[in-house]
Amino acid sequence: MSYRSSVEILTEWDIVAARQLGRNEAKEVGFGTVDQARITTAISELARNIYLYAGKGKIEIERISEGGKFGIIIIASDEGPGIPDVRKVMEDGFSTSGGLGAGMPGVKRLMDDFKIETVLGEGTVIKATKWIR
Amino acid sequence: MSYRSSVEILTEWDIVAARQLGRNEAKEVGFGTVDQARITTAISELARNIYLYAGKGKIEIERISEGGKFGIIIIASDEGPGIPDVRKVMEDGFSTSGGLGAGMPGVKRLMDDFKIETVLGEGTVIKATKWIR
Amino acid sequence: MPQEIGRQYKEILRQYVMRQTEQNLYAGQNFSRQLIQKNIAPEDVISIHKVALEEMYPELPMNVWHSFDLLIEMMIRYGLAHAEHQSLIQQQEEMKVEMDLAANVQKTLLKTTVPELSGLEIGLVSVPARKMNGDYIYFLSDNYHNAGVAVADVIGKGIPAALCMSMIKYGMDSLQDATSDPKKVLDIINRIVEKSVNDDMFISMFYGRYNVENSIFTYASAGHEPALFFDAKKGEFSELHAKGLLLGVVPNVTYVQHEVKMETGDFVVMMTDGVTECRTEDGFIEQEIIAELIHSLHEESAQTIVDSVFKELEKMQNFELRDDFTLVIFKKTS
Amino acid sequence: MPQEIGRQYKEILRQYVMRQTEQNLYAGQNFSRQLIQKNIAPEDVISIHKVALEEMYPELPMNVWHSFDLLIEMMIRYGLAHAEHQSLIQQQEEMKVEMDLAANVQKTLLKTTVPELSGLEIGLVSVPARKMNGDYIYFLSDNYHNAGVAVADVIGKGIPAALCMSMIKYGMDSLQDATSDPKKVLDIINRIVEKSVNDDMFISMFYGRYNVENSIFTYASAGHEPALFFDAKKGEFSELHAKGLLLGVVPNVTYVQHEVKMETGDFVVMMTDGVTECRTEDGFIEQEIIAELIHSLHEESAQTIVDSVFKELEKMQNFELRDDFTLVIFKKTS
Ligand SMILES: [Mn+2]
Ligand SMILES: [Mn+2]
Ligand SMILES: [Mn+2]
Ligand SMILES: [Mn+2]
Repeated sequence: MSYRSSVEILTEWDIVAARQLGRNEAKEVGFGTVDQARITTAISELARNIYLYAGKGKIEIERISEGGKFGIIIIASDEGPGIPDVRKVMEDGFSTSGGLGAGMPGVKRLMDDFKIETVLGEGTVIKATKWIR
Repeated sequence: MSYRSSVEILTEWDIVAARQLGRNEAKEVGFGTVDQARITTAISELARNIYLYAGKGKIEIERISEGGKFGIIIIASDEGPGIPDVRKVMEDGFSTSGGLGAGMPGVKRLMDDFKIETVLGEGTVIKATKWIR
Repeated sequence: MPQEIGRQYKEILRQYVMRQTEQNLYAGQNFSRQLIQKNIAPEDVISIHKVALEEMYPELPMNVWHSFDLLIEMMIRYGLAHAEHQSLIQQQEEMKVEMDLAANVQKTLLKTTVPELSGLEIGLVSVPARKMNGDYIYFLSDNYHNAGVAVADVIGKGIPAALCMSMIKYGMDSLQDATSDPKKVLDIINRIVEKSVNDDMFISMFYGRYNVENSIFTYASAGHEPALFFDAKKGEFSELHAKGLLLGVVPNVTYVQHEVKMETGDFVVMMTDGVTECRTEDGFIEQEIIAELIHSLHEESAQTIVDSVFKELEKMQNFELRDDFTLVIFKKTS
Repeated sequence: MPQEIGRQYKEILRQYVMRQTEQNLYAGQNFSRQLIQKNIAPEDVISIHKVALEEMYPELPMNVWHSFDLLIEMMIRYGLAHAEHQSLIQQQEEMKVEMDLAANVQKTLLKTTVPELSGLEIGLVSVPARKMNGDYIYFLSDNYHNAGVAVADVIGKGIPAALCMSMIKYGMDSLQDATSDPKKVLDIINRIVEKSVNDDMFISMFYGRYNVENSIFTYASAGHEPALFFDAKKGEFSELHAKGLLLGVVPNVTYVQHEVKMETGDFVVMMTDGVTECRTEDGFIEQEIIAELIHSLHEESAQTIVDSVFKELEKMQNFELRDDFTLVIFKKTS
């Protein structure tokens, strides 16, 4: 099984802890400075979402490799209310993001692959993957 | 009358000369480094347009002041074919600019004020003004 | 550039240069968020950085400062693209408001009432891929013996399709008779479409009519997706084939109609190609999967079937509809 | 990041640090153009800069390199906005194609033929502020005695307005009679609009009919901009007032009609509020200026007058139309 580490998100400080974990992992896996910053930003967004909308949850980081390629998966999970309209959340809400490129579309852009699973009343699991180029 | 200096645009090298003139003037009038670079970029675009579409023309730089404010006017004039549809040229052609923000809308953004006068078969005069903030 | 920003950034920079912690980077990124919101261009950020660094380390060689001047020059066009983005966002916002309004106008213009006949259940779901729907459903009914439904799809999506749809509506309005034969309906609409639509616009339409007295479903098609017939006794699907030219190609077409006798529990599934051409990353969702899905739901009400099928297919496609999605079920309940 | 880019940038940087010429800055900015086209994010530019500087001046203190790491962090969100911009541009492009197509569909749907009657000149200009026109012109004519024109304006612009217009067209199509009284025309259209349009959509319409036999221009208005009547003998304008409720407010309205006798050289100017509410940075363009402008052109052909007025007003507004602009002139030539 692949190496996995995690941070519980309860307070805003945990966002920083999750970022730290993600940056360290990204560095060790071999990502360059800019990609480390991108992965960290994606974690920031996901952790912030948990903190704001689900109250609590966790960020896990998994190192992955496949056919000589190395990468990282961020898994953000919570037992919050779930997302009623996924299509809407994945739409670029340009005006709501105010050009910050934030939210789920932002995470999708920062990473290579993005999957979302959500059940109303049960929670949400988001998996975002990035490979070293 | 206010101080005015000019550069003829005939070859691509004249674009550099026009930029140089604009940057020097902007510096002397008191613009900061970033605004100097913006004014120079606006001149670049205007001179390039003359070079590409009118064949020849000139860029003049005029220093201006009004009620204690100081600024600069770029005057780009040519005796080219004129612009048949000004509305179209002033529209943001996002896809044609390829996100470079180039063309006349780009010049308008870089400067504070922008005026265009054009007569088919006679030529075009563009005046773009910027004030020190 | 307000001096306050420079002062704040210098403090963040001072902290970070002293201690390279995640918390200081987090502070930096949060600050950059504010800068974007305040419309500070990226070239300004470089300039702020340069000034802060100059104040902290005035002794650094001239070359370093020159290098920053080039970096500012490099950023100017990024700044322009950024400014362009701001105005594009505004345009996008205006467009969104306009499209919402247009979608509303479309809904009012194209509204149709689902007939209520005893012995017949009707289920309907029609979801546009974008704001405006290029699929169109129109019901005709005498509220007693006959229920007719037109399921149409403009080849194309969005606004142009929506404009075309408004034309079909006026054609259908002029019919006002639920007993009209399907072939005749297609005939009339074809003539209207041919007359007023661009040559490059085509519309496919399926027209079906159910008569509760003799339990016969009569149908004709103008180049439309075949309907599915579910035989409850056999527990099997068959396709309701019908040949016919798309609407608007030539002025005079004679459409042919077919009929099928329905027993209790049988139902007809009419749809647009947005249903049959659902696709995931791995390719099209196979027809059989859709048929199996409907099969597994066949004891449910007509509306439950269509709703469940939509939800399932939406999920399979990762919530990205590539085409307008319309599904209508006529189910004989007694 | 291709190494080639780093190598090229390092060369530009080396040149510039050596000699701070405009030509080197120009080279830098042209290079930044290429970077944007290659989808290089702004944070990548900082990183490229840092790497080049490190190679050139490895002896610089650690603090300088740390400072660049913070700068990269600061740029990440600018990079995100930049990436968002790229996809927004693509959406914008798709939207543009769609709008062009929609505008074309609209043109075909709403096409109308300018009547040709001896003794009457008709001039028409109708320019949408955006792609889709929310102003609508429809001519009715028996090509012998009567020429009728409906000038309508949906309160609102763009796509929702365009959808509404399609409805008016079907209403007008159902008339098919150029001898109909203006008040009756408004009556009929009002009923159609009231029935099928959202409560928050209103349409103003002016209907005028000219009879070449008796030279009488008869008109009625549903909350529309008054027309201008030019008396050639006196060389004076007067307004053709007509009261009447906007279309679509209540189902039954009785409109009133008025008439005016025309002499050779007289003309009627019908318009939408896009003409009368032209505005520059300094405020509205005064009515008198428009009247004077038309006056100065009164000896020209009807088409020349409307074209010239449009060009002049477009220029006064710095080529930014705020509303759809429609101007129709009926001029008695003999
Ligand atoms: Mn379609
Ligand atoms: Mn379709
Ligand atoms: Mn309007
Ligand atoms: Mn108007």
